[in-house]
Amino acid sequence: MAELILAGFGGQGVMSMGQMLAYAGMLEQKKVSWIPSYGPEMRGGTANCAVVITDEEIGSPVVVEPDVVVAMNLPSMDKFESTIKPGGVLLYNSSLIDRKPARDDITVLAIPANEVANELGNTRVANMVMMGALLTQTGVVKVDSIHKGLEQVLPSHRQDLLEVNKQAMERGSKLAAE
Amino acid sequence: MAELILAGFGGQGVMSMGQMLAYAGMLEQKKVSWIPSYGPEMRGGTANCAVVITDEEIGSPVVVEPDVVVAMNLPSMDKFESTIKPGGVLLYNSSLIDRKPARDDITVLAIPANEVANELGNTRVANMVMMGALLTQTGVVKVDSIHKGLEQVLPSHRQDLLEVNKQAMERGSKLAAE
Amino acid sequence: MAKQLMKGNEAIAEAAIKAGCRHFFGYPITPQNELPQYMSRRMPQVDGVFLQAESEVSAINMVYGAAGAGARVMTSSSSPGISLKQEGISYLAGSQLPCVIVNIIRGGPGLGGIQPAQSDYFQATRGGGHGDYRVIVYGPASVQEMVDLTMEAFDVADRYRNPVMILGDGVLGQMMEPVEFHYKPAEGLPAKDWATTGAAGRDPNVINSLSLVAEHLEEHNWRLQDKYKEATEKEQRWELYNCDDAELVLVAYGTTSRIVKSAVNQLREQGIKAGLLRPISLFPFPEKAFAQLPSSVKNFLAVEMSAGQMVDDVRLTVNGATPVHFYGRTAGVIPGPAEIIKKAKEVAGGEK
Amino acid sequence: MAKQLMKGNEAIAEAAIKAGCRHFFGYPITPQNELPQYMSRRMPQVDGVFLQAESEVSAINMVYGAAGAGARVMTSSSSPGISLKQEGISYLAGSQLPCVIVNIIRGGPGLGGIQPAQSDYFQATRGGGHGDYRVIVYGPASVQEMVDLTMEAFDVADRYRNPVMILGDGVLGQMMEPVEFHYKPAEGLPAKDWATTGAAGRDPNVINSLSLVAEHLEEHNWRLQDKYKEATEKEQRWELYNCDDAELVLVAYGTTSRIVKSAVNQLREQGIKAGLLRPISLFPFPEKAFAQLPSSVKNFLAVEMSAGQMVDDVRLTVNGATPVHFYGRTAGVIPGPAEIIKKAKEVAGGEK
Amino acid sequence: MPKVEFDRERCKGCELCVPVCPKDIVLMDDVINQKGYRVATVREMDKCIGCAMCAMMCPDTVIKVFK
Amino acid sequence: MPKVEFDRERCKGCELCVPVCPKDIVLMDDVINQKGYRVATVREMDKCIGCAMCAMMCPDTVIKVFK
Amino acid sequence: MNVVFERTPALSDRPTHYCPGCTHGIIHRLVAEALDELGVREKAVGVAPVGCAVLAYNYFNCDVQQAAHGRAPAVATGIKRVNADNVVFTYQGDGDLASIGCAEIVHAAARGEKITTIFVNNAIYGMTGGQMAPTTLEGQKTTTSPYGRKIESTGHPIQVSEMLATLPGAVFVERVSVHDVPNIRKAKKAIKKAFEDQLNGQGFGIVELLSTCPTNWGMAPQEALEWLTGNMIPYYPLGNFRSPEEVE
Amino acid sequence: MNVVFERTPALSDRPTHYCPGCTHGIIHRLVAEALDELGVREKAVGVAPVGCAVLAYNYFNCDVQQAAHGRAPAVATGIKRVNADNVVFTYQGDGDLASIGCAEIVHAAARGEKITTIFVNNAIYGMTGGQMAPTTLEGQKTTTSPYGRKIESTGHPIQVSEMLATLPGAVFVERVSVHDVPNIRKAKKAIKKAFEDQLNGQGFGIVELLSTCPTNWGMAPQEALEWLTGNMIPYYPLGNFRSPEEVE
Ligand SMILES: Cc1ncc(C[n+]2csc(CCOP(=O)(O)OP(=O)(O)O)c2C)c(N)n1
Ligand SMILES: Cc1ncc(C[n+]2csc(CCOP(=O)(O)OP(=O)(O)O)c2C)c(N)n1
Ligand code: SF4
Ligand code: SF4
Ligand code: SF4
Ligand code: SF4
Ligand code: SF4
Ligand code: SF4
Ligand SMILES: [Mg+2]
Ligand SMILES: [Mg+2]
Repeated sequence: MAELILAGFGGQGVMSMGQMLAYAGMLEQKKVSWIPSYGPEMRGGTANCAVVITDEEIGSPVVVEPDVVVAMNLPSMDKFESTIKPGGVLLYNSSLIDRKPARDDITVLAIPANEVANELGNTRVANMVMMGALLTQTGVVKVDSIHKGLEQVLPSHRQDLLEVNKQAMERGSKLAAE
Repeated sequence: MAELILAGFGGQGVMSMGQMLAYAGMLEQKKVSWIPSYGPEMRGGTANCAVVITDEEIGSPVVVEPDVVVAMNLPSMDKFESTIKPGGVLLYNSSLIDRKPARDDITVLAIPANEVANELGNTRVANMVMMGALLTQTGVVKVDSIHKGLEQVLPSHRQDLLEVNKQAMERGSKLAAE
Repeated sequence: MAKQLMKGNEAIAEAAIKAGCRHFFGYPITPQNELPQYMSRRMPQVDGVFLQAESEVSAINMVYGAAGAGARVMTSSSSPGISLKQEGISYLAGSQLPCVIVNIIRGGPGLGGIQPAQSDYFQATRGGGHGDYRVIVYGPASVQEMVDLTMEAFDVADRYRNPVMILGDGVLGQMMEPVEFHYKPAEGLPAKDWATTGAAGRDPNVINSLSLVAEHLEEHNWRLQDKYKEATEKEQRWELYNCDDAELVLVAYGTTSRIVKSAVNQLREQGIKAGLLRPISLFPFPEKAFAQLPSSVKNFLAVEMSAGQMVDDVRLTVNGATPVHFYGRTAGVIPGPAEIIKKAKEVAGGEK
Repeated sequence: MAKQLMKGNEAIAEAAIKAGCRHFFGYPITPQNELPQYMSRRMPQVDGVFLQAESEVSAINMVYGAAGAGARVMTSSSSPGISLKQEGISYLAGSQLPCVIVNIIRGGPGLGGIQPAQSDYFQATRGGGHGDYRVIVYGPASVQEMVDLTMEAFDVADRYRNPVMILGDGVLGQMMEPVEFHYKPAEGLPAKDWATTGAAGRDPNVINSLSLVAEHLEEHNWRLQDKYKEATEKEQRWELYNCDDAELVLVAYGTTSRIVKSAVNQLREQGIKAGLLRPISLFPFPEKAFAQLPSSVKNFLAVEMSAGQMVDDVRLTVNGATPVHFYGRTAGVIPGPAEIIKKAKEVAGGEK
Repeated sequence: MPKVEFDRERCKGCELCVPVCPKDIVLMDDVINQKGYRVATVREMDKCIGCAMCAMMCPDTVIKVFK
Repeated sequence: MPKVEFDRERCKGCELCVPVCPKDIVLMDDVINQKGYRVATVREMDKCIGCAMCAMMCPDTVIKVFK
Repeated sequence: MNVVFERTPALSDRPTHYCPGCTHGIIHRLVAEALDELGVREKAVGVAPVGCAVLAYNYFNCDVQQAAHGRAPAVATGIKRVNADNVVFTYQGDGDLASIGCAEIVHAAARGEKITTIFVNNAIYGMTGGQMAPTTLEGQKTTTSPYGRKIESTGHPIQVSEMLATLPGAVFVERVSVHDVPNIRKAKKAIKKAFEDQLNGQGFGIVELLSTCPTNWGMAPQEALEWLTGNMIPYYPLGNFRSPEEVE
Repeated sequence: MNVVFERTPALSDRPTHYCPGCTHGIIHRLVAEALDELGVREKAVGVAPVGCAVLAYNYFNCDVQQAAHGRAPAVATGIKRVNADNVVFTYQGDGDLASIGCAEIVHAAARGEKITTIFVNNAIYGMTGGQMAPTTLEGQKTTTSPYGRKIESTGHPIQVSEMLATLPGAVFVERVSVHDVPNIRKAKKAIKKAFEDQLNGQGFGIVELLSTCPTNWGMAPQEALEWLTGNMIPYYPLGNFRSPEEVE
């Protein structure tokens, strides 16, 4: 069972990142759930969602103690770092976050997602850089399933974006493997 | 305990007749209740009310099996004749009702209320003619109490009607005593 | 003061005025029209405000505004109109505003009819609106009690900062009985220092039921629940009649209880040890009354002018310790003593 | 058909369309907005009608008109909006019109908050509107179940000529889960020969809830009650989980039941014989499920996202035979497994 | 010859048909119908021109007009 | 000399104050405040005429104007 | 001999429950005649209000839905959106339409909902016993304005037709009266025109009919007609406020 | 050096929750300034709507009641009828006022209720995520008119000021905009005038303010102002529709 929280500014693509993970999990015949936070915090310009991917039936889709947190910006890391299960994983976007996480009972990965994305010529794929790192670090779903999901999710007139998305994932994956 | 139903066309004064009875009962320290029928039948142009006057606490103010029925017109007699308790009393306005009541287990009084009222020069006191007859027949409240009530109820600029009302009651009383 | 002969609807109105109510917002509906009509005549005489709102929805929100401004305020309606007020009532409860709401129930559902009924019991006692709130509900059984409970309702509303409902029916609203008015203002009522009267020389007051943070809203909700517990402790009202040695206790409120009382008398004459437990407060339901009953009680019989609503509260209170039976008429039909007696005998007989 | 990942709100909308619903009338309110928004996109594609009404009051009355005209029709809202619909729902029930109403509950009372809650249980199951009527209520616990029950709701509505309500909450509305759509039209549904489609070659049809003669209205009311009895006989739905040898049965529905299931698993791991009874139909309440429980059950624990509402139905069903306990969070706070386990242990421990 | 027919049991005695008749022939009868209303009628039917003014005015479709 | 003061932590970086300045001296800073917004500022303060157009336009009462 | 006037088939032969001389009866007849003359009785679906006309379903010989108080336009919308071929009309009093149902009528008009509204303005709540309506005239005594309607505290009576005519979706708006035969004829024409516009898919149509309530005005029927002429018409001027021809 | 512009006391110093560039903030300030300039902050009671301005009670430094969606005019009526000395105003969005609260605003205006309504027309439901409002323009895409608003099925946008101006009780009706400084000044003047009329006991006053919703329009704030100018003003012409001077 994996319980993830993905968080960032609105527009950083954390919501769709979560949906892709859930979709991939579904393709792998797992039980999955995705839920956005829709409280007043949304107004602050931050957004987050929780994803559960597991073999058993899913209890609460609302994740309180995540196994994995992806933090795309500082407020997100501030908010969720302390909630991670001991032994869990924190991936953070070191392009926008300059402070180091304080926890020492979790695995921490700093991914310069925006920089990498910019290198690829498309800031919007920063989330896919994170995705690549996440998959490599946690193996929560297969890279292939995400690819299939991408093909499904991208509207036909946007299929040209497939390639850059895949590249972004690869770069992220490498960073995580380092 | 006396349970009465007073019924007639709208405008024949059965509602205020009932209220006067209740008021008089109250003056005599009895428990009293008055309730109008307010159902769709009102639309038909007929109106009726139920009055309970008793020494005990009053259960339902709605009277199903009256001791006394005053019927000021034919539809009212048609409707209520059959509901009277055996041994009860039916007073009917023989000025407007030409059929005879069918029941033989009750006391029946035919009072030509309109004729008498017309003789007194005021059709509107037909109800008080009935009232006089009712009191004499049943003694449910004292004539005096009704007088007091009348004084209270008549607006100051109508106190001149007191006399004709009293006369009407007397005439009704005499008819009942005959 | 001498007794007056008054219609229930008018008596409520006069009682409200005697209790200091100077603001009434309503909308016509049978069988409670005499209430707003009386208010429209009387309010100008006492420098009060009678306003016919454009709808029941508007009326209850005018009540909200006036209550928030610190006034003693009333609205009245009948079943369909009360349904329309549900959002507003939930807001009033949520914002902790005191007011008195009168429901002179008529037969339902839908447009139904205009004859007396008790079929809004669930709506009144469980909150027909959304959220975890309760309204304090009184079910008077005579015109005098309508007067007394209306007066009390204003005090209780102010004490708990919560809406209080007077639940009547067409019979109670339309009937005349002798009444007296004796209002003695309650003591120790909290000052309305929360009212929006203008922030002169103080911080602004806010009337509000919103709280976007669930934890804060929950705290607020538990505070409301505490009030309901306190009311359950302190505000139960009931009458016991002929219960001292009763084997069969009939439970009934309002108009029905009067008929049941007649039935109990007749049952006693026929040698059946019947009694009446008459809830006067419907929320809080008078559980304490049940605790006072003798051990001789073998059966309960709830009698209602509805298809079985209050009986749930009887069952919840008795909790299986004694059989609870039900007899009801609905949609505006008033049960007569005879049918109640018949049912009571069945119940009592069934136990032998 | 392949599985799709869908939000609960959208899944309900698609399920409705699959079940032949071509008319939707609604009004925006969080947290159910995805439902009307989905409808606004999809309805034009299937030659259906999406219409945003000027208010919830208007929406429910548009539903009335469309249902009366014979259409499969839906509306959705969340707590305050559902309160506004109460008069309309009472009319629908009174006029025996089928329709499906969705309430994605949020914290109350009043404006409250937008987080998930279950505090409209009383309103849904007892009728927040006036009169002796009931609405059939389903409480799904997953997106798939929202789909399945929505489809079933249309059939059940048509069969009983009664409104059916889907009771969800913000979690169920907002979450995505994989779903499949399999709608097989129910057989033997009565023809809608009562619908107002124009009196061509037949006597006029009238849709109506009014009956000025109490006796007629009562007859109508008993007919309604008969339908509710039939539904109580036939439409109870529930799930039993780990109940075969349970000593402690937790009772929970909807979102709460999922968390309780996790708690039950953990309790079992800790050696406590816990089970879950999950009502799926909330009205009729699944009394039959309780009859199936083993005699090993020593305690019930109702868990709700409300201050204690469904627990009344548990108490009414159990009727004192076994102790019934309660644990609730309210106003949008979702209970976690840990607190439920703690309470469960208290309850179980208290018995030793 | 034009004429009018009154469905007496429907008549509510409102008298609205009376003043509208251009021939002034509609009047209230002394007869009271079963509902208790004095009913409208026409005495001098031969004067009727079948203009249907009375019928147009009647709220209760009491009047049928022939020509 | 006229001048303006920006309450930076209130600024939401909406840029509405920028085009309204008759002196064209309001611009967006590179600095991001704690809420994550690029904030507005004035560089050539000496050009400010204290007309308060910027302040009038600001939805968030970020700007105080002195003259 | 030919029948030149008799009850039209769209009007059932049930005697109405209306008070003697109440002009609701005339208006019913005009609506029914319009339906028959257009040959649409079998396509017609009426929506009855809550008000004295609540039992209209007994009198119109076509399909009818009885709506909640004030909500007839919403109900009619539901019906029309299901079966666009139906000729859908609401029949509403002034309390029903202008007071509690204000939002529903404004929005049905704003949407240009293809329905026809028969609006019976008798300046009072008839059914509930003569309370003040939004259309009650200044100084008029009712059971909830016992001292006469005061502008200061309750405002001016609402001129519904004038207000709705500001909405482009309301393609036909006309105020008529039924206090005498010539006006009854005009009223009929307006009603028929409104239905025709519906049949042509033009938009929302409303005919406001000034009507009497002898019972609650406390007047004899004929007297009531005179009061209408002398008091209502001056404040509620008769005439067409909008018609599709003008809109186009 | 003198302060020539700063936050007025009637506006609290809490940062608002509004999106960047949302003109709700400007309108708040104008209302607060008007209250202060008239010296009535301590007599003022605001009524907050349900809509993005739901938290207005946090921003106005005066007593405030938060009302149910659309019911602010009724709530304000309740307040004003209790304390006639209070200066009572509602602050409402277009969904709140023109849709669900249509009956309440029409009747408050018709009664000539002595309150002031600040009506923020941004042609959309901001708070709930950009659904269609009664004031959404033809063709405008919203989350519930994904193919653009269609006149045929949803009617023409409602011109609220024009409609309310038909009611004599509405003594002050003006439409203004806040898309630039000159218009902001005019808007302020209108708001102040409306309050003055209330203080003079004249009747009901409403100021309709065209406003932006950059978030749900999917535009940058400046772009949104331009869209407002180019699209809203042509359909919602600015100007005074009624003022007491003219009425007298
Ligand atoms: C929700 C609701 N509120 C109030 C009523 C009571 N009511 C019935 S008819 C009516 C007013 C009728 O007046 P109007 O619409 O003018 O029709 P009229 O009787 O004058 O023809 C009212 C208020 C109701 N049935 N339902
Ligand atoms: C009874 C009810 N219905 C619906 C809602 C949901 N709701 C909240 S705000 C809103 C619309 C707000 O739009 P508008 O009034 O235009 O204000 P804006 O946010 O655009 O300023 C709605 C429908 C609610 N809270 N209560
Ligand atoms: S048809 Fe004409 S002439 Fe004949 S009675 Fe009637 S109104 Fe008079
Ligand atoms: S108008 Fe009709 S109801 Fe009236 S008196 Fe003439 S015939 Fe009779
Ligand atoms: S006060 Fe005027 S000149 Fe100075 S910065 Fe602001 S807009 Fe520019
Ligand atoms: S207008 Fe105000 S909030 Fe916007 S950028 Fe300028 S100072 Fe900042
Ligand atoms: S009460 Fe008035 S409107 Fe109603 S039927 Fe009688 S006269 Fe007509
Ligand atoms: S959603 Fe729109 S109206 Fe609401 S605060 Fe944001 S920009 Fe303003
Ligand atoms: Mg009327
Ligand atoms: Mg808006």
